[in-house]
Amino acid sequence: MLAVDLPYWAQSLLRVLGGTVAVLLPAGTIVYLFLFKMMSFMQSRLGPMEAGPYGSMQLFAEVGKWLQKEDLAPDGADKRIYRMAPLVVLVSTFLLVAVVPFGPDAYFTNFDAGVFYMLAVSSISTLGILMAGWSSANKYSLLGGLRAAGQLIAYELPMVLAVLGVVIQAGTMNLQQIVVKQNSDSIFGWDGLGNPYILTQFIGFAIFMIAVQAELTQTPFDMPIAESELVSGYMTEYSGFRFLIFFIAEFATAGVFSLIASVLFLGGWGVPFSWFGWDAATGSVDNWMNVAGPIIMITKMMVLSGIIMWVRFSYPRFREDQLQRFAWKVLIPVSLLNIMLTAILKVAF
Amino acid sequence: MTDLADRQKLSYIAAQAADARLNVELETEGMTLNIGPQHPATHGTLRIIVRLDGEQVVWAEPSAGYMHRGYEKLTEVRTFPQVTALVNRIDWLGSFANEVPFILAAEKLMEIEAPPRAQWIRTILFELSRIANVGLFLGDLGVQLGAVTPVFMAFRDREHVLNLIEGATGGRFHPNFDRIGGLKDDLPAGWIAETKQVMKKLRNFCTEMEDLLFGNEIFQSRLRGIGVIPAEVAKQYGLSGANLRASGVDWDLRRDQSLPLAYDKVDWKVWTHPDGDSFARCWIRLQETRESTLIVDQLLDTMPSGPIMAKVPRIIKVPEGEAWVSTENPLGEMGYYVVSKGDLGPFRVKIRSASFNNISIVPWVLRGVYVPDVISILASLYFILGDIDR
Amino acid sequence: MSDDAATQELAALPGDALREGVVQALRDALGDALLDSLIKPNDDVWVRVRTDAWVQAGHVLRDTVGCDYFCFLSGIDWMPSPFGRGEDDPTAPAPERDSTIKQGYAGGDTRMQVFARVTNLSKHFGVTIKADVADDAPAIDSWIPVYAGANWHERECHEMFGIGFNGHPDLRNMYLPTDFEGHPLRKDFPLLARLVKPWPGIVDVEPLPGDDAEEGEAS
Amino acid sequence: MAAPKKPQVPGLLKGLGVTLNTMAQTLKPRKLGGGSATVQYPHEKETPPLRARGVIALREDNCTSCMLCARSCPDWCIYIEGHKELAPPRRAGGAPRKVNKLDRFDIDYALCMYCGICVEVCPFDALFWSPEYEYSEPKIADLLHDKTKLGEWMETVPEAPALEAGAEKKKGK
Repeated sequence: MLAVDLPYWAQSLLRVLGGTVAVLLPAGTIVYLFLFKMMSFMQSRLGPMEAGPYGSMQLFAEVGKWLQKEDLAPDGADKRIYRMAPLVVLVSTFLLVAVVPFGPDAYFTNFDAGVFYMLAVSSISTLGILMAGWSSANKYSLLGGLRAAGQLIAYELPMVLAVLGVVIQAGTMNLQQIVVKQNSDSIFGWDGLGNPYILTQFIGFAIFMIAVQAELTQTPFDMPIAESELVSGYMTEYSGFRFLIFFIAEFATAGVFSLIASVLFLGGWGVPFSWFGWDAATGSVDNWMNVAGPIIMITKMMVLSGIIMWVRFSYPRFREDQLQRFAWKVLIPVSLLNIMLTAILKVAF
Repeated sequence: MTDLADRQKLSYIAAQAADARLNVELETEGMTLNIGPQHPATHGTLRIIVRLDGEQVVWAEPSAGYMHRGYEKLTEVRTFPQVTALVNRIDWLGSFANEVPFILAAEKLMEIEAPPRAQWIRTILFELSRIANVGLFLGDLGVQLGAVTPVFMAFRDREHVLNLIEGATGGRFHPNFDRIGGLKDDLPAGWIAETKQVMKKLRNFCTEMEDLLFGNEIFQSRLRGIGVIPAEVAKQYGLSGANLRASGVDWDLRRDQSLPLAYDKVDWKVWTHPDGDSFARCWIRLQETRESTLIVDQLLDTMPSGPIMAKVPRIIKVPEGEAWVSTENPLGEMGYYVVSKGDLGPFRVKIRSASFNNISIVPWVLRGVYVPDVISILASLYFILGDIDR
Repeated sequence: MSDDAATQELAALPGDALREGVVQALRDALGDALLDSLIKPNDDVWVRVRTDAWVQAGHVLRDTVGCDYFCFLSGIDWMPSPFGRGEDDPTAPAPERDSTIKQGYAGGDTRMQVFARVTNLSKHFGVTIKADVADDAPAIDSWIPVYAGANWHERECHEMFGIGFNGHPDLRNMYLPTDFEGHPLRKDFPLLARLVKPWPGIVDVEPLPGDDAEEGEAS
Repeated sequence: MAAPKKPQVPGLLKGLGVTLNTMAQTLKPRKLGGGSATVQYPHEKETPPLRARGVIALREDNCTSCMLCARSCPDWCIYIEGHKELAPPRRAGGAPRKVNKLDRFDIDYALCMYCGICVEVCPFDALFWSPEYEYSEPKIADLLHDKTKLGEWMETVPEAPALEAGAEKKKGK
């Protein structure tokens, strides 16, 4: 359906470039806009102002600094594992972005088990974090790694269950289909807004966002990092570009999860199809949506990751046992209830 | 409130007991963790050696002395005015408050008393240093618990107080403004009006902290029922200040002794809390900061006019004798036991600093808690390294 | 809501009768182990007990007198410092220094003493209690059974004065390195910072040529 | 004033409100009473109060090298050397006076703890506090400043501020 037919190699190249941009651009924007600026404003200061206008080049300065630093590994570390760990974390991010649809034709892959794939791939980062914590030969890192493993696995579950509600309602596990469904459905016959699942699946959305917060190890769920207790936990021993990779992965994953949340709950790249008279069944979406879609997605992602960061800057952190209790005793039962409710309503209507 | 705290305490204890049982069954090996000397939670160089079973502390021992400056020895080679410049470095966040008990002890030995205006200004500056100190505590508390924003707000509003202290004394951190017999100088013009403005900002800051931290459910669940110190234990270990009052002991040296300071001229209240847990300690400090702003406001309104210096000889020789004066400093009871032999300088000064006692309870209170609680309990006990090591 | 337990009325500040009561209670319990006492009107009370009655005196203070708040414990070396303040002119002959040992309030017989302070929080008064420690082997019983908080204070006193505390579980150094030699707060321990550098206050004004009788304006 | 048992708004939302408020306050233009609490240091500077103890300035002519400051310094960081000189008499026809002339007046700011005792004891008004604070050095040894440097700082010494109402009239500096 693309306007021009590209040879396979060009498509591959485009995909790789697009994937890199889709990971790095949100990461950079989130770091600059939220970590540097919003956080500073919330703390009555201006943040970086020297590098570039309003400090906009600060990130490049930081990356340059990190690249110059020596790549250290502790003496007792399991060096091969230690060096691999950050890459594993970053790989998970890249794999995640592969299923995110940015427009009617602007996607990297489009397959039917998209939701399933996304949930499976997102837990690869747990492995990387555990590897980093274990191989660092540092007690703080070990504690951080173990905390991370426990936490990420605990919060995987409410995330899966929250997404399940969406899957039931949409009747598909294809992310592209979910987007189309949200934009072409109607709320009680009124299709002016489509049917973004944030309205019908609000509980699911809330649980998903809480789980995302935990998966990203952002405050109030940042015990694996916990700089005031564990001195950055599993990242303690890393320096130079390996630390940079962790850093990128943290914020890139925040961006990708925001993208996924906007796909699942906010209608993704689409605008309500009724506005332009598109037909979901035949897929007669105008081609310009391939350009507008990514912009819409990025906007939605910014809002969501802004909220993630806002919460991060405002809250203190939980204790490990409180966090586990919260996951198992509150989030999972609530999300199970949500699934039941969705299923009943789905059958009823 | 108490039933909530009780419930949390009980579930916490039950969880700990369950963990302990499991660990005995599994015969897990312990791990020794050095928290510090360079660690963000020790704001300074305190080292805490903890023996861990999983994340649970089996045994903990603070190891101080990384910053020992030997002030008690240094005072012996200095004259009385020189000692004043030295002692305000003990608790560097509330430095003016460190000078006052020493000066009062010397005045007691010389049997002179500062004129009323000097007493008023002393009291005001004393309370300002309390606000500067405890205000930073409130922000730092957030950092220890993982909230990054409060500390910047604390620094922002503490800056106003430091500016006031600097405006009056010339020193932001180390005023060295107190003299035997009075003060170095009177207040500069416009200071009173500015102080009133700042006190309003500080009350606003307290409200902000209440909203941002103390009302936060996560914050409460982290602190309530954690690190409970019963009153008897607190007294045995000589805990003082907010730590003691949080255990329900109604004891405040500003009220409970007669010193030539202006505390008995104002209407204020000593806050106590029955729980004795970390939350109580932090909560008391918040209330006291607000109370301090009110004290300062009242004192500014009633400031008498007159001289600020009593008649003292040009070269100060303190008569032979011994004197003990302690005051309610930001961290707790800070006292000097001054022995003079009629010389230019003191013969021996025993510095009783609050943090030394407050931290000596750490091995007792840290047993059986989790690693994150180590940090929150330490933060709530509130110590300044210079005040431990002197 | 018990959070804001209100302040009670200002408790009456202590009178000297209360302090006399303290001395009396100690005398009743200890007999002649109470060696000396001093009450400064409207100020404070000092008592000195025999070395072997130190722990017993602590119990009396805590249980009978009601001073259950432990304030501090420390030592004092009554020997005048042989070094002065380090403000001597190295070119001039060393000044004569009085080296007679003269103890402070409540007297004493030895060079070093241990003293502590405990407070009665309900009646608002404190007691300073002293005890001599022998010159040759300074040691005294530990106060930990009476006041648990004495632990760190005794460790500090041990390393700073070399006073032993019998029954203390853990007399490690608190501040100093483990293999540090000497006891810094003893008066015969020199403060090197003041000895290695000449005092800059020594008058260094060159007189006019041919005017060598001139003294500096030092006074 | 006590923390309410059941807050009307959940504390979590209130916390978000506080940070949002602060952000709005920071983004508000300076003119409207907003702005950040920080200043961009090398571009704009805060003026320290008049009494700020920034650096000690020396008026060399007033110094009689009486050594009082060097003696009262707790850190022993003032080094003075001088020599005697004949100065023209004050009144016409009088005998020439013997005055102490300063050869060296060094303050080691690496040792100085800014207590101000020297300024206070100086009987001849030769030492002053200046709020100047930008004199950091890359090497610690360079912090030993001599009398020319100390003399240059005399320009930055402000007039003593007026006193608050109710203060006793004071003579001297």
